[in-house]
Parts: sequence; structure tokens; C-alpha cells
Amino acid sequence: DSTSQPSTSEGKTETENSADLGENVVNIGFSGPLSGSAAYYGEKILNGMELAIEEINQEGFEVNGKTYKLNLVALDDKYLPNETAANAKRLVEQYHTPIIFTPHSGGVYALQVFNEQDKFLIGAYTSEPSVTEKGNSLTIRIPPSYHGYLEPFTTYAMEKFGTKLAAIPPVTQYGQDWAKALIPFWEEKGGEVVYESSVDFAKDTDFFTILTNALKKNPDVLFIGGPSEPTAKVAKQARELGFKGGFIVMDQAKLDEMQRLTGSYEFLEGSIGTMPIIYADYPGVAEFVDKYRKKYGKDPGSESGYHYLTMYVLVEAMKAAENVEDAEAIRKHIQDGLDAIPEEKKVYVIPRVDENGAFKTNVRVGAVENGEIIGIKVN
Amino acid sequence: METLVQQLFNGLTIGSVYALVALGLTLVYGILHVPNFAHGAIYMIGGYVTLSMMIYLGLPYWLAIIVSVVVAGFVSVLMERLVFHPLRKSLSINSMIAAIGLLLFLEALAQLLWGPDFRQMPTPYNQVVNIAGLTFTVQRILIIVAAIVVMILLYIFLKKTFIGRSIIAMSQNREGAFLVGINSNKVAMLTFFIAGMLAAIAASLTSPINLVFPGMGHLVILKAFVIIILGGMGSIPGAIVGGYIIGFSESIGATYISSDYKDIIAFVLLIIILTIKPNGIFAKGER
Amino acid sequence: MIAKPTQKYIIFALILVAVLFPLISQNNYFIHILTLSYIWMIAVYGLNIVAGYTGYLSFSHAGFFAIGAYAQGLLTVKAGIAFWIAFALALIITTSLGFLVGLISLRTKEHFFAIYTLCVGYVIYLLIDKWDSLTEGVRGLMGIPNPGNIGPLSFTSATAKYYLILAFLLLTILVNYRIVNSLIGRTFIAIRNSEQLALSLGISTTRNKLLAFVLSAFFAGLAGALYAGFIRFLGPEIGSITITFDLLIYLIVGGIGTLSGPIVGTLLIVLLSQNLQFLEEYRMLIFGPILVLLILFSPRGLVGFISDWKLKIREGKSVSTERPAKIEKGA
Amino acid sequence: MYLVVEKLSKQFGGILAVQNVDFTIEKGKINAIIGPNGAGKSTFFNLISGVYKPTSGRILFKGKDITRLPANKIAELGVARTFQTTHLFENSSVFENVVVGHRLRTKSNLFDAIFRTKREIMEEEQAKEKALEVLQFVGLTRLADRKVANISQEEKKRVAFALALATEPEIVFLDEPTAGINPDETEGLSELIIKMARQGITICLIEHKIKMIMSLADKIMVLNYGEKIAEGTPEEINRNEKVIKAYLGGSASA
Amino acid sequence: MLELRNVTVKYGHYAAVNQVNIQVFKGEIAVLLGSNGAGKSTLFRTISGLMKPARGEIIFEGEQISGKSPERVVEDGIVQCAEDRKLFPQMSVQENLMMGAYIHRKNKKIIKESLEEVYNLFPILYSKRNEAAGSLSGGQQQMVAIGRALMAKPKLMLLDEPSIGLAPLIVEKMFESIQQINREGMTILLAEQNAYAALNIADKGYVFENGNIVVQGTSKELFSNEEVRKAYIGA
Ligand SMILES: Nc1ncnc2c1ncn2[C@@H]1O[C@H](COP(=O)(O)OP(=O)(O)OP(=O)(O)O)[C@@H](O)[C@H]1O
Ligand SMILES: Nc1ncnc2c1ncn2[C@@H]1O[C@H](COP(=O)(O)OP(=O)(O)OP(=O)(O)O)[C@@H](O)[C@H]1O
Ligand SMILES: [Mg+2]
Ligand SMILES: [Mg+2]
Repeated sequence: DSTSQPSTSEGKTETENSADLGENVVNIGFSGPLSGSAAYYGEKILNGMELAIEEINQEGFEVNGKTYKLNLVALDDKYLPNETAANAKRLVEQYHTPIIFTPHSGGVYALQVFNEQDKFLIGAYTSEPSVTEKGNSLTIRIPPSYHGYLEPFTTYAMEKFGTKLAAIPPVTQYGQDWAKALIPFWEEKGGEVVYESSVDFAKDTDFFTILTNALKKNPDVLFIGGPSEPTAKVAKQARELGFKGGFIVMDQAKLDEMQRLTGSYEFLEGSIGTMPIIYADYPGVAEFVDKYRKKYGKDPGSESGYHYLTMYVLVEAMKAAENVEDAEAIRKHIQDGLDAIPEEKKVYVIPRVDENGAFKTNVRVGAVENGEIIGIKVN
Repeated sequence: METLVQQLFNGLTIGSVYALVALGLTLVYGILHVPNFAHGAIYMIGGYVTLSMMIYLGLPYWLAIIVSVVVAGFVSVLMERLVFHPLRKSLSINSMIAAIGLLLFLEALAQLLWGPDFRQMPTPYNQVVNIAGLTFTVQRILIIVAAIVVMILLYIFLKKTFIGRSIIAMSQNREGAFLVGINSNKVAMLTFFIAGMLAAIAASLTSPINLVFPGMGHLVILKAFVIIILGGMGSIPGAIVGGYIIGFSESIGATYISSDYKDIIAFVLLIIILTIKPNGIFAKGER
Repeated sequence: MIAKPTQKYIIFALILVAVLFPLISQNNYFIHILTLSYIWMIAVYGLNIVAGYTGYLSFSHAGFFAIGAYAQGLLTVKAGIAFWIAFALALIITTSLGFLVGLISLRTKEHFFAIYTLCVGYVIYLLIDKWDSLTEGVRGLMGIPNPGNIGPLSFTSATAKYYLILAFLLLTILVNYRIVNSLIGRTFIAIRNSEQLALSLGISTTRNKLLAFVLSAFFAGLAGALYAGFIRFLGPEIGSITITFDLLIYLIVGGIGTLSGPIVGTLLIVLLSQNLQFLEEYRMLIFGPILVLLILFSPRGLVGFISDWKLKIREGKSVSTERPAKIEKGA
Repeated sequence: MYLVVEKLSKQFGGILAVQNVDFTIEKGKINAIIGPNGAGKSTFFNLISGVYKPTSGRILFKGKDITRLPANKIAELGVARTFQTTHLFENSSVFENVVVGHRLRTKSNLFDAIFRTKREIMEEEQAKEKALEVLQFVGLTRLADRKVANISQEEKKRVAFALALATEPEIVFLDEPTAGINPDETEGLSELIIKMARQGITICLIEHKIKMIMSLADKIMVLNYGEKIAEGTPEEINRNEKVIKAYLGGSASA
Repeated sequence: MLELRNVTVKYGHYAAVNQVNIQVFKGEIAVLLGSNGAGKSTLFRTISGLMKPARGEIIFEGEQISGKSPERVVEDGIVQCAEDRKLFPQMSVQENLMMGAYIHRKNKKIIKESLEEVYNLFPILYSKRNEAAGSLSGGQQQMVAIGRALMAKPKLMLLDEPSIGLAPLIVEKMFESIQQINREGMTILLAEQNAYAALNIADKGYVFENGNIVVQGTSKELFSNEEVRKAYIGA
């Protein structure tokens, strides 16, 4: 087709123009929810990226003998895929961003329709595996897959509390996928699923109703999840209704954030979930958490951590590719980028990116015992 | 049986909240003939103000609620003065769009002031009470009792006092109200103030069992609309009964039909009722 | 209502600019935004028929938009039907569902109708969201093909799609123009003005309201099917109330019950909200008040505003005893 | 008989607004219904024209049972009406108002509209001609382009007549056609009513202006508390004790 | 008591009331005659504060009231019984009447007395006191409207075409009631088309045409005025 615009070829000259200020700038694109009910999520991500960019820009980074700085261009898409697509067109056309981060699978799919043609990399923050399984050559998927959690969660909860599970995941796709993986796994391990339903945090104003129904079945373990704060509410109300068993907490919710909501770990006793980044023992965590707290006055979440790290991966990949605008070249050197991450920046340890673009991360699991979080070994 | 009673109690709790919000909405509708979508934002602001009073100023719960009621009332009145009053003579769709504009603005403002994250409102009434195998928390009992008290007071105010009746009069004939000497501006402001108060009370009561966040108004307002339609727009008993109908149908529906589809239950219920009674349950007479 | 010749000029000027645009600007982003705006315009025209001319404010519009889009998506992706056949089927499906919904919902009036359709829209949204075995639920529907070739014309490039959708928009405008200026259009307006009187004049209000509603669903479905072929990915959010609100805002700001209102309003608001993007999370802090101000100072939409303004000029010239129009109420 | 009403009743909640009323209308005559306020006159009209459905009873028009037909079907059969509170399309011009009045005699559908078929063009022309014709008939040609909201009460009443006439009716029901009109203008409207009757249109009207009724009507029915208390020629009614007591009072000449 | 000086009221550019001068003295019944659209109601609406005059002054008991808001005008003692009644349709008859006494809301005793007076004047309203005002017939609604106006115990009552749509018997009664009210000390400004009946009870009258006063004088003068007879009395 003759009419399609080879926009990136123009992009080269344009990038140099935008560096008129006397320095070379690489624009980094972001399209995510910045207003509306999911804005808290978009904000956490932006914070992580901003923090990394600030650090990187202190010195700049060198590619092909030139020193570059990063500039973040964030656009609001209100979670709507068509807005993501429009934003991406704009980011590519006006800012020549070699990469666009987007934290929802709908947005990723909408971008995958044209990202290979328009030549930009998608930084997908979604644990939806199909994002990278459909063979898009310019997508990287940042968060870990939940599959690594199934075994340690199941074993721990079953041993400590018993075999009867009530599953009340959130209605989001992620929650549903999680449940679909966990339930057969639980049954395979000799467990029994006594209740299954989902909560919708966008519509429910009270969880007593669903919990009453779940607890009627006398479960030993509750599977819960979603954003940390409402998940904490669910756990708390379950306790109020007299639940004494353990919680399996889906990795979207963070034990530390849940604790913050109610002031103590007491009601989370016996919960197992992902290790909160602030307690994780990766080499870069302490410094990152410190800086984040200083700048934003609160604890970082894993979204922030992953995006922080990915900015460094990206810079290293650009260095390795000796190119700051060719998405294909950068994608080819993502593995080099991962390998070249300085130790003190490793807020997570990501050894590998697979051929489809998915990051392979070692997961860390934590549990609440005697009012404290303790690390649980993963085989 | 035990479950049924427990679920009835749950329905009563949530229905009380719905009823309070729907009451404000229905009052404003009566005066303005506009479905005020921005009412959800007032609810949200009510929640945030109570929260801020408790957390930042250390006020006790009840005092914080009083402050919040006043603030939300004033924001509501401000809305009336700045937007709905100038628009009172134009198409009602315009006021509706303006209300949407206000909603977007107030949500963004809340996000700016308090951040986009979920917040927890403390309450002195965390105690759990077990009676005959049923679980209550004091806060929940408080919600029910307070809501009913507020509704009774409101009813007495509207029915038995001249000032209250002036609200009803104006909702039935604006000019007629002027001609008996009712100050329309005062009544409109009063109505918005009361609506704001009711929303703030509802938000402050329910927030300890839920969360405070910029989008919290959405959850409630859509249901409040369903309720006032169910009960007949502008009808006060309709709003109350409708609130409890939705509350119960949600908790009972979640138990005996499907928890996943319980939202649909409320909407389908409405569709069925309106199909049979196109003007709502409490509609008056023919035409 | 605005003088007809003026509306015609506005429309012709806009058409000319639209046709020439890709030749002037090579910017993919603008082409993308414009194409999307055209799709919204088609949907807004649908809304205008029922809300602007018959006076029934439907809040289920995004629902029908979503039905059109999902029908297109599912038929091509899951049933493997060719794009244009699926397109025709999508229109039939949306129109039929519009017929069914209209049949029941039109028993109610005014705000009852508005909120009733709000609920219908919500149910449609929830169904798309929850029925994931069919719609893929929250995950969304991927891999919708480009519009198929028509003879030698292929629609894979952005510019080609731009012209395809522009063609549909022009057709939509023509059809709307014809309807509004026909006996049917008069009938719709009569219903808006007074349903009881229309009835006593032997006009079957039920049938005509239903016709208007079905037409509006048809245009929503058309816009939806085009959207599916353009964005090529569908998520349940396109059926959400937010989208209905957006469409309504486009209509009101442009001028409800006018022929050029949908174009003016959509362009203005889309461009405005794009231009406020630099504000990031504070966008709504500015956009909300702008919306309110627009409504406050131009309550009959921009098109109405212009026509009022022209009326003023005319009146200023000839001091006549003619009385100006009261503010139109209850449209 | 032309139009026959048998044992018609309508109940609103506890109120029996119309009770067991029998009434017949002869073709080409001017019939009048009088009665105190709240007697059920408007309700009676609303029942015949299909705005309300009767609680019991039957309405026959030219031998056809129209009791349960919707209002628009009844209008199609040639039954037109005006409303007590003048009911017009306030925001349209006089001409546009009246054009719509002829819609029920046209057949153009959506297809015709979109493709602007011959039929559409022809029927539009036909509706416009009809509009001009009836405007001429009621004497409002000069106001054709004025917005209805801006014309006088008397002119509005005439537009209402024109609107009813545009439907090409055989029988017209007029609910207080001269309420709120001064004697001078009332005179004009009575003349118009007579002119209509001369055209062969059957008339049935409600009025409180006794003098006008007495001079105009061929036959009068008197309602009181929903019941028919008298029926007959003006002279008979004028002499009827019951009517004088319930309605006319001492000075029947006010 | 009430004086209008050069009052002009406009709808847009159109002057519905043009340079009108009217004087009503205490205890009088003054009547405004005029055909439809002459501007009577517009004038009443302006006196009541529902509209603002474009020019001119309205003086009540020596005080300028033009530009005051409707409720202030009511408080000053001018109450209007409007043309289309403007009742509260879903409130009961009694509640409607009670609302009429809104400005006396602090004084329960006055309210009770007035209520009795109104019921004495219109006994049928007593039997319908618990019914919704909207479900009454036109004539009954008119009685409620007058009753409601009386409840405010005004010094001056504006009655806008009280006889509209009423049966002759009722019209007669209505005018009797008006006379009775007047005898009890209330000043009345009445707008009517039923010139005969109105002039019969009035002290003086003004004839309106197209927003202008074309004739004015005592009832006697007007009765004997040939043109007035022809145009408005019809005999
Ligand atoms: N929609 C309604 N709902 C309830 N009651 C009604 C309704 N319409 C009329 N009524 C009652 O029916 C009775 C007859 O009313 P209707 O309007 O027919 O009287 P009318 O003879 O036309 O009186 P008027 O001369 O005052 O217009 C009245 O008592 C009235 O209150
Ligand atoms: N809201 C309005 N906008 C524009 N013109 C109006 C408005 N209301 C009334 N008019 C016009 O002002 C003039 C005076 O009307 P008004 O109602 O005062 O007359 P009236 O003497 O009370 O007549 P009626 O006997 O019908 O009650 C009329 O020509 C009318 O059409
Ligand atoms: Mg009547
Ligand atoms: Mg008048």
C-alpha cells in the first residue's frame, strides 16, 4: 500500500530538531488512565518512570558519542483503547517516541494493530500472556506471570489452614484468569473449591453480602485480590463476619498497602501474597524505596518499581543498539539491556526476556505470621 | 434462614445509604427537573471532607460529619448558584450536560487535593456484635438507625413546616410558589443544601465500611438514578422505598440468583417495572 | 432554528476541507483523530434524530454503538464472515435490537425514558462485559480485519480508511438532511412539540417514535461497525455510559435538533480535549468548567448561538414589532 | 345514527367523571354540551377522541365501534378535536403547524423521504396546499409565517381550528373554543363555526357562553356531576327546571 | 394605594404594556378590560414582580415596588390570583390554601381563621379539602386559587380573569364573592373580559388595547361609552 506514512523516517531529522535546546532528547511515550477511577494506577506508574528519568537525566546517557536525555510525554486515555490508539498516533507523529508504555491490555491490543507499521515499541504493563503470544515483534511485557505464585500459595495455605477454598477474585480479566489458573491447581493438589464468585470493585459498595454467602460454606482459605485497598476491606469484613482461616492474596494487591489501610497486620494473619517491594531483598530496593518515599511521600508499589527498572533497561538497550529511535534495533537489544543493568538499580531481578518479549522474573512470596511479613521460599 | 436474615440486614444497610442519596437527588429533581449527575460528586466530597477532618484535624467522627455536612451543603448550593440557576430557563438536557461537566471537574479537583488513591475513613464504631448467629458491626447498625432518623426528620420538615412545604410547593408550580410569597432563590438553595447534606451524611456513614476515592460517587449515583425512577421522579416516599428495594434486591439477588449478575438484577428489575408502570411505582393518576 | 442556507454553506465548506485534508496534511495523527471524529459524528447524527427531532433523549446510544461494533467484530473474527457481509449483518442486528428496545422503552416518557434507556445501555454494557465466552469480556476482542476491498479500492492505509469513513459520513448527512426536510421529519418535530396534539391529529406517535428510535440505533450501529473496522480492537468500555455522555456532549455543544450541530460539536470537543492533553491528569479540571461555560453561554449549542446572533443583527436593522422567539423549552 | 355513545362511563380513582351517558349526534348538525365546571364535559370529549379509555360503555362512529381505538386511528376516521387549553406546536410557525395537520392523509414513508420520491414531493405539495386552504378558511393567511408562541389568543384558537380542519374531518369536537375571548371575537368565532357546519362538517362543542350556544346549537346536552340531566333544542333546555337549577341560575343572560 | 406611572413592559423588543398610568384607591374595585393579548396579564405579572418593567414606576402605599422580587411584593400586601391558577396540583386543597398563608406562617391563629373564612366562602372546597388540587375541575380550581390568595390577607388583590372557563352560575357567585371580599375591606384590581359583570361590581375601569389604555373612567362612564359597549359588552 502506497499511502501509508513511513513516519519514522521523518522522525530522525525531527528528533534532532527537538534537541535544539542544546541537548539531545529522547521522548518516552505513555498512555494510560490519568483521570477517572483508575487514575491512582496511572499515577503510580508515572511516578516510577519519572523517578528513573530524573536520575538518568542528571548525567544523561551516551549513544554513538552523543549525550541524550529522556523526556516523558504522558497522555490520558481514560482506559479506553481508542484513546490509547489516538494518543499513540500523536506520540509517534509529534514526539517520535520509540516506545509507548501502556498499562492495560485493551490499549496494548489497540496499539498492536499498527505498531509494527508505525515502528514503535509497546511497553505493555499487563500480565495478560496473549499480549506477547500473538507474535507482535515490537512488544515487551513487563510484569511477571502469575503462574509462579500458584504452587507456593497453594502449598502454604493448604498446609496451614485446610483444603476448602472460597474464591472471590475481582471481576477484572486479570482476576478471572488468576482464578481460572488457581482453581484447577488447588483441586489437583487435593483441595476443594466450596464457593466461587467475583467482586466488582467498580460497582460494589459493600462486600458483606458476598462474604456472607462465601462464609456460609465454611471455607478454610479465601482467595481474594484486586487493588490493595478494597482487597484489604474484603479481608477485614471477612474477619468481622467471623472468618478465622487464611487468605490467598492475588499479586495485584500488596500486603504492605493492605496493612497501611487498617493499621496492622493482625487481620491479615495467615495471608500469603507477593512480597511487597519495600520488604523485598533485591539489590536496588533499599535505595529505590528511599528515594521514592522522599519524592512522593509514600511507599512505592510494584508498578512503580517495574517501570523504574524498565527505564534503565531501555536506556541500556539503546546504548547496546547504538540507536535511540529505531524500535526494532532497541527491541533486539532488550536482553543486552537486562544484562547491563547496574546492580544498584535492580529493584527486581529480571534475568531474561523471552523471544516474544515477555520479561521472565523470579517471583518473591511473603506471608503474614505473628503480625509480621516473612519471606517464603519458592522452589 | 440465618443467611436470609443476615442478607436482609446487609440489604437494609446498603439500602439506607442508597435511600439517602436518592432522596437528595429526588428533591433536586423536583425543584429543577434535572437529573443532577453531579450529585455523585457531592457525595464524594462529603466523604473526603469527613475523612480530612478526622485525619488532618483530628476531629471526632461526629464533629467531622457535621463539618462535612455543612461543606457539602455549601458546595451543593454553590453549584446551584453558579450553574443550575443561570441555566434554569434552558433545556433540561443542557443542565444535564453542565452537571456532567461539574462532575468531571469535581472529580479532578478531588484528585488534585487528595490524590487518586483509595483512602480509609476511621470510625469509633468498629466493634462486631454477634446476635443469634448473625453478625453486625456497630457501624452498620449506626448506618441503618441514622438513615431512618434522618429520613423521619426530613419527612417532618417537608410535611409539617412551612419552609419545608415551600420546597414541595415549588416543585409543583414555580410561579404559583412565587405568588404566595415564596422566595424561589432561597428555596432552590435550601433544596440543594439539603441534598448536599443528605449526600454527605450518606457518604460519611458508609465510608468506614468502604473506601474514599475520587470515583466513589459513580457507584452510588447510578443506582440512585435507578431508585428515583423506580419510585417516580420527585417522589419522596418513592426514593425511600426504591432505595430499600434496590438494597434488598442486591443482597437477596446475590444470594439466590447470582452474585456476578446482581447489578443486572437491579437494572432488569427497573426495566420490568417501567414496562408495566411507565411512570414508576409511585406515579400519580393518569397522563 | 438556524436559517437553512447558512447550514448548507457550513456543511459544504466543511465537506470541502474534509476531502482536501489528507492532501494538505500528511500527519497521521490528525488523520486518525479526524477519522475517529467522523465515526462519532455518524453516531451523533443518530442521537440527533431521536433526541433532537423527536425529543426523546436516549442514553442507550453507546450501547447500540457497541452492539454494532461487536456484531462486526464477532462476525468477522469468530464466524469468519467477510467484512462487508458482516457489516450488513451488523446493521441488521443493531437495527432489530433497536426495534425491540424501542418497542418497550418508548412506553415511557421524558426523564423516565432517559433513565430507562440509561439502564438499557448499562445492561448492554454489562452483558458485553460479563458474557466473555462470546465477547471475550474485559480482555477484549482482537484481530478484527480491515474493511475488505471494494473492486479496486483497498482500505488498509489510514488515508483510504479516512475517505471510506468520510463517504459514510456524507451519506449519513444526506440521509439526515432528507429525513429532516420530509413529511417524516415534520412528523418527528410535531411529536417533539406536543405528543398529545400529534396524536389527536391522527399521527401514530408510537410508530413514528419507534421509527426515529430505530433510525438512531441504525446510525449508532453503522458508526460502531466502522469503528470496529478502524480501531480493530474492541473492549466493553465502548458501550459504557461515558461514551453516551461524550456523544451527548458533542450534540448539545454543537446544537441539538440542527443539521450541522453534530459536526460542529464533535469537531470542537474532540479537538479541545486533544489540545488539553498536555495537562495530563488535570485535564478535567479545565475541561469540566469549559463544558459548563459553553452550556451557560451558548445554551442552544454553537449553531443555535450563531443563529441567535444573526437574528439579533437582523432585528437591529429593522426595528419591528415582531417578537423574538422565547427560549425553546422542552425539546 | 352518525355518532352514538352508549352508557359511557369513566372513573378516575374514586371520582365518576362521566356516568352512563347516552348521546347521539346527527350528521351535519351543531351539537353542544354544557354543564357546570367539573361536570365531565372535557372528559366526555377525551373519551370519544381516544385520549382516555372508558371504564365502560361503547362509542360507535358510522356504525363502527371505536371505543378502544387509539386516538390517532380515531382521527384517521375523520374525528378531529381541539383542546380546552389551546394546544399547539408553540415553537413552529402557523404554517408549519397546519402542514403537519394533514400528515394523516399522506402516505410517504422513510423510503420516500430518503430518496425524495415523486410521492414525497407530491404529498408535500398537497399538504402545503391544504394548509393554505384551511388558513384561508379560518382567515389567517397573513399570519402564516408567524411563530405560534407570538400570536394572540384568538388567533391561536383559529389556528387550532385550522389544524383540526387540515385533518379533513367529518366531525369536529371543540372544547371551549371561545374561552378567554372577548364578545367581539366570540362573534367572529361563532361565524367560523357556522361556516364549518355549512361545509358539511358535523360540530360538537363545549361552551359556557350560553348566549352563543343558544343561538348556535341545533341540539344541547347538559351534564351535571358526570350525568346527563337534559338533552334537547335550545328552547327546551332554556325551559328545563333542572338545568336552570344546576347551571343557568337566575340570570341566564350573563 | 397603588399607582402605576408610565409603565412599559417588553418581551424582547415588543412592548406588551406601553406607558400605562393607573391609580387604585383604598377600598376600590378597579377593573382592567381588554381583549386577549391586550396586556392585562403582563401588567399583573409586572406588579407582582414576576417581570421587570422596562420603564416607569410602580408605587404601592407610597413606596416604589417595581423591581422587587415576587415574595417581597407579597409581603408588602399585594397578592395575585393568576390567570392559569398556578396551584400546587399534587397537594391537597387544604395544603394549597395553607401555602397561601406562607407569609403568615408564624401566626397559626390567623391561618386557622382565614381557612375558616375561605371555607365559608366556598363550602365545596371544604368537602374536597383532602383531595389533590390537580384533580378538581376548572371551576373548583379557580375557587382554590382565589381562596389561596385570600389566605395571605392582602391589602390589594389582583384577580386575573377569575371567570375564565366558569359556568354562568358560578361566575355569578364568583362576582358576588368578590364583592363581598371587597366590602370586608379589600382593595381589588380585576382583569376581565366579562365586562358586563365586572363593571357591575367595579368602581372604575380601564380599557386596554394592544398594551395601551384607550378609555378610562368610572363604571357608569364606561357603561355609557358607546364604543366600550359595542366591543366589550356586546349588547
Ligand atoms: N386526569 C384526571 N384524573 C383525575 N380526575 C380527573 C381527571 N380529569 C378530570 N378529572 C375529574 O373529573 C371531573 C370532570 O372533569 P372535566 O375536566 O371533564 O370537567 P369539565 O366539565 O370539562 O369542567 P370545566 O368546565 O371546568 O372544564 C372533575 O371532578 C375532575 O376533577
Ligand atoms: N412570554 C411571552 N413572550 C412573548 N410575548 C408574550 C409572552 N407572554 C405574552 N406575550 C404577548 O404579550 C401580549 C400581552 O399578553 P397578555 O397575556 O398580557 O394579554 P392579556 O390581556 O392578559 O390577554 P388574555 O385575555 O388572553 O389573558 C400578547 O400579545 C402576548 O402574545
Ligand atoms: Mg373542561
Ligand atoms: Mg391574561
